[in-house]
This record gives sequence, C-alpha cells and structure tokens, in this order.
Amino acid sequence: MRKKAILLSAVLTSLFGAGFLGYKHAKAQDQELSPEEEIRLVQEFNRMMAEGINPGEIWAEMGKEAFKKYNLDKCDFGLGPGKIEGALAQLPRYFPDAKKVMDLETRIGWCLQQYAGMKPEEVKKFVKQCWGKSQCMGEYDAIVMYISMASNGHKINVNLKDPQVKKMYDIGKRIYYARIGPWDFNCATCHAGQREARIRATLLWSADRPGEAGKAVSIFPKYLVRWAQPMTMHYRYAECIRQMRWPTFEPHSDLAVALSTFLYATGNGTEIKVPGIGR
Amino acid sequence: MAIGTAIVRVPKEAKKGEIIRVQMVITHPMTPPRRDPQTGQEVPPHNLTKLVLLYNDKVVSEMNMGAGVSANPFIALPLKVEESGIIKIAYEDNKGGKWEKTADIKVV
Amino acid sequence: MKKKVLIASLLLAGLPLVATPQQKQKAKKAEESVKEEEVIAVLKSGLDQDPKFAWKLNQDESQKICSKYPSREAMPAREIQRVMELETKNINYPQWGIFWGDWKEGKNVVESARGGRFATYGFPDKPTDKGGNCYACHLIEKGVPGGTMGPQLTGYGKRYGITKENMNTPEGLEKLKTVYNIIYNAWSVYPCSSMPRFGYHGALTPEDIMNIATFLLHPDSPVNK
Amino acid sequence: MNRRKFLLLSAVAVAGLTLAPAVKPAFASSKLEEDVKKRIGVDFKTIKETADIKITAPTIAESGANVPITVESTIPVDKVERLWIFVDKNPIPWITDVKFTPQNGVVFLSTRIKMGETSNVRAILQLKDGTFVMATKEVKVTAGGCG
Repeated sequence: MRKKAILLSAVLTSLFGAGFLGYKHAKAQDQELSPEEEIRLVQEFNRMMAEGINPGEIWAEMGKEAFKKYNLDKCDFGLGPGKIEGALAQLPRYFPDAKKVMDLETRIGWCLQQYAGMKPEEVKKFVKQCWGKSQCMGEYDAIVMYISMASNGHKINVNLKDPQVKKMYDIGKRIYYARIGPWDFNCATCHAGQREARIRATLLWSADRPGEAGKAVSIFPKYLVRWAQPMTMHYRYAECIRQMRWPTFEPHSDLAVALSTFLYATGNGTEIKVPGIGR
Repeated sequence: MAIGTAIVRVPKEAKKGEIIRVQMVITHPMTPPRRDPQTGQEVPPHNLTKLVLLYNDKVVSEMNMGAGVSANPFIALPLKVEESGIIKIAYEDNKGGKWEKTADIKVV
Repeated sequence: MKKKVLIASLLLAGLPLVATPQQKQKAKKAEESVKEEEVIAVLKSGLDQDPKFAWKLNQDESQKICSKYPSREAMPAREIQRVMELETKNINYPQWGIFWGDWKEGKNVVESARGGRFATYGFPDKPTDKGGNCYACHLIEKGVPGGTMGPQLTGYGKRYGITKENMNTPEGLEKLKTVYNIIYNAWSVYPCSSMPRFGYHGALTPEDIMNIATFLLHPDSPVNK
Repeated sequence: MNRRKFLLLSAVAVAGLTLAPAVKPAFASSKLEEDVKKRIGVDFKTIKETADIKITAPTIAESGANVPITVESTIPVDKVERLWIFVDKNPIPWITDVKFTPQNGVVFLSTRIKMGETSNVRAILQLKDGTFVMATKEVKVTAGGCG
C-alpha cells in the first residue's frame, strides 16, 4: 500500500514537473555573449586553425614508408593492388576475397594479416598504439593518413546499389539510433536533429542536417590539437563509444564497418579533405 | 618515427622582389616543466628553443621560443625573394636536438 | 507488483502499435530489411566481449521503445505513455526521504566528467570514478563553459522560487523532489530524453542525486547567485 | 577547483603551465610586467599601444592548447629590431621573440600558442631607435567536447 502511494505521488509529481519546466529555454542572463554567438565565434577559431600547414600532414610522409614496409602495395583497396588514389572515396565496399564489406581501416587490418604476417591480436595492438595518448606517432595512424590523403579531391561515392553494402548501411543506421548502455545513449543523442546544439563549446554536427555528416567524415583522419596527434575514424568511434559509456570499442569490427557504411554513404558527394583539424 | 620531422612549404615560383610566406611545421612535444599527475615527480621541459630562417645560407630571421608555443609547432615567416635558391629552416631544442629542412624557390 | 508490470509489458508488446498512417510509413522506412537481433548482434560484436561488461548492454524495454523513433515528436502517444509508466516506477529515494543535501558535494559530482567512462585503453579513468558530466550539455554556473543540448540551468532555484524561507515547506520539498526525479530518471518526465537515467542505472546514488538537486536549487548555491 | 581549472589541468599541453610555480611576492608588479622587464629590459607600463600592429586571433578559443595568432605590422621592417609575443596570464608570459631583417620584406608572424586561461595576448615591437610599441587582443579560452 505504501509502495503504491509512493508510486502514485511519483507519477503525479512527474506530470506536474513536466508542465512546471515549461520555461526551460530561459534566456541567458547577464551574459556578454549568447550561446549562439559563442558557437559562431568558436567556428571562427576552427577556421583560423585550419589555415597554414596541418601538422597531421607529417604523418602522411611517415606513412609512405610504413606503407611499403608492411607490404601494403600488395593490398587491393577496391581499385587494384596498391592503388590508393581515390580508394577512400569508394569505401566501404564488398570484397570477395574477404567475403565481407570493409571500410578503409578494416581493409588495412585484413591486408596486414595477409601481407605483413600479423596475427589478429598484433593488428589490434598496432591499431591501438596511440589510443589514450598524446603526441604519439604511430605507424598505423601514419598509414591511414597516407592512404586517406591520396583521395583528397575525390568525392565520397559509396555504392548502395550493392545489396551487401546496403545491408551494412541499414544495420549501421539502426545502430545509430539504438539506445543502449548504462547511460542510455545512442549516436543520435549528439549527432541528429534539426536544432543546433553544442557540447560544452563544441558545435555538434547532425546526420539530419544536409551535408553535415559528409563534412564530418570527409576530414578523417583529423589532427587533434589537444592531443597533438591525428585521430583515425575508428579511434573516433572508440572515443564516442567511450563517452557513451558502452564497453570498449573494437577496431575493424563489423560495428565499425556498419557505422562507416551509414556515415560515408550519408556523406555521398562530399569532397574528401584530409587531414582535418580540430580541438 | 621521431621528433623533428618537418615540412617547409613555399610557393614553387615567385617574382623577383616578391614577399612570400615561408610556412613550416615540425613534430615536437613542446612540453613545459610539469609534475607527473600519477607520481607527483617533476618532469623537465622538452621544447624547441630556436629557429633560424636562412636564404641561400644568409640568416634572415632568428626566432627564440619556449614551451608556450603549441606542440608540433606551425610557424609562418615572411621572406623577400631576390633570386632562385634554397630556403633553409634550422631548429634547436633544449636537449641538444638539431634539425634542418630545406625548400627550393624559383624566381621567374 | 513486479509481476503485474511484467504481464502488462508482455501484453503491450503483443499489441500492434496504434499509429497514424504517417507514422506507419516512417516506421516502415526504418530499414525493416534487417532484424532487430542482427542489429544488436553486430553492435555487441564490436564491443569488448569480457563478461564483466555484459551488464552494460542489457537493453531494457524503454530503451527498445526509444530506439524505434528518431525523436520524441515522432513517437506515438501510447509509446510515450508506456515509457513514462515504466520509468516512474523506476525511482528510489534516499533512506531518509526527501531532504536537502550538500550542494558542495553536488557541485563536485556535477563537474566531474569521469563517471562511468572507464575504458580498457590509455586513459586514467577508473571504474569507481563518479560524475554526471552535467556541463557537457547544460549551462549551470554563470561563466563556466557548458553545452546547449539540455536546457540552461543558471539560476534554476531562483526560477523555481526557492528561498531560505520556503525551502523546508511542503511546497519547497515537493520542488526538490521533482528535480530529484528528473535527475534520477529523466525518462519518467521526458520519455526518451537525451539525458541518462542516472539513478535508475546506478551511475549515481540517491544521495549524489539529492546533493545535485540541492546544488541546482539551494539559495546558497553558486547556481543561484 | 572549478570546472575550468579542472579542464585546464587535465589538458596535457597546458598542464605544465598551470602547475609551474608562480612566484608572487607582495606588492610586486604583475607576472607580465616582471617577465617583460626581465627579458626585454623595459618597463611594460611605458609601452604605448599602436594601430600600426594588427593581431589576428580568435575571440573565443575552444582549446587553450592551440590558439592561432597572426601578427602583422605596417611599420617598415628596416625600422624593426624584434617582435615579442606575451600572454598576460600564462605562468610564463613570454611565448616567443623574432628578430627581423630587411630581407624579411615585412613584419609578419603566424603561429599557434598555448593559453592557460582567458587572457590578453600582446605583440610588442622593439624598434631600432630603442622605442617600443604594442598591440593587444583578448582571447577567451573556453572548454569543448564531452570532457
């Protein structure tokens, strides 16, 4: 009985509360700048930061050597062995040799096993070498940067007519909206919707606002100034998932490929401009 | 891969008397003196201290810097070009590290 | 009581959705080519398989409902009601009931970004770290950088009309309870809101949440200065 | 510790700056004034602001680890000895100094600097005639991301 009473009162207060909070979009008081003005000024900061040479480009120079060292010139990224110009733009795609849809990084991992003799655990270690660090210069990041930069100027063109790719896209989209985990997040919590919002001072891009998903993925790997090293797409997924409080993300997984397929296909038509730069 | 990998970028060609921008970036941690958050011990600084811009082996600019400059520093300096030649950037850090990087400029 | 909920939820799950034609169309577009189990299987396959993290991925009924719709606006009223019904039952209170806590303690939990963020690579976060990371989404204390995903909370207590005189009256405590409920289980008030159900999941204890509510509402708190 | 300080402390690049001991004897002049005196040998208060120097920097920086700044001046380069950059509120205000020669053609510097907190950025030009002029720009350092 007591329990019931508590429940009832809880229901009542919550209903009451819902109306009670009607004025949730209160105006900023005594603040010099509104959040909207701040968002605009922070964008200005990002534009200024993008001028000059991006330190991430140094990784590409280092990646050129590592690419050869690990026999990746034998690796077919979808355009023939060793051909990397424009490769990123047509990925993810289905690879008959692996019988799987793969994105760039998953493909690199597969080729490292095939042509560099790495075991799966070794590949994982190689990929995660710089995760959670700063000023770390990893060969994997360098390889991804080198291959990605070879697609600069190409437009993203994921082939959704391929049923295997389309299926990965569908799964990716569903995962994007799956609310799960001990903090109830999904990808869409931060990256969907029409209303512009920021997380602390950082403007969030939205898969629902035209062009924004493409703009977001087309600059990866992206150089992060706060860690003074580039971040690959899979490391980005890992960090978002860490912030979502899910269990630790595994690079080169189907989860990664599904997300890449959804995001890159949503960004179809966007010109690749690697590396990006950001906080 | 190491500290001290650099890129120097200038226009491929310039007119005589034109003022160009010499852009450069180098991998360097630029760490200030700090206390390790885990051990509480002091970690000495590691930063570039000096950069020299040379044009056909003549010193044009000298720059002193500390750990207040960001990691993997980007710097751009002006240069008035008179003749084709070599632009050289020489870096030094506080641990005795020395690096050089050059770029060619063609006057047309 | 629990049994009843279970039966009710089973019944509801079996019922077809009452939805407008427009909503039906939307639901159809939502990639029905793939089965829910496959989606969750791919999701889980890309995350640490260690059984000690498995509890993190037990998708509950409310999460399943919320996963179906891109936003609350797209949800049928019936589903909104269902989530509220489920979630209002998922609120517990401190042993001493509704009582003003310590706003300074609350401030610490509000500011810490580390809660629940433990990962098996690199970062120094520990599984025992606690924090709501509230500033990521909310502007709270004036001058402290904050997000705009959630509503602005500066001067929250003032806006609620909380004063030293009325804070311990039944009305004052009722307001405290309302805010407590939102932090403990946001979905009880705003179904499928972006805000995590901090208390329900045990990310924060009832005491933490009471301290946070106090931080937001107390006349002495910097939020209301 | 407030939120902002916490963020700064956790930002690797800035950690050292905030943790470096700041010596502040009673009745002393500001850290900036001391540093300017020590390094250039001039009393900061005597340096005049001029419109002939332009600082381009963001009004708000999303991260203090990497604030892009560009300094240019219309003062002819052959009259200029050296350009100094200071940030008032950094534990070590001095950031860099550049010696210019006529071969530079013009006074210009673009770089990225660390800022521990919201502060003024100063560009001081030391002229060949022994005088000093300066420009000031305030940069508000905020915090971005999930934390």
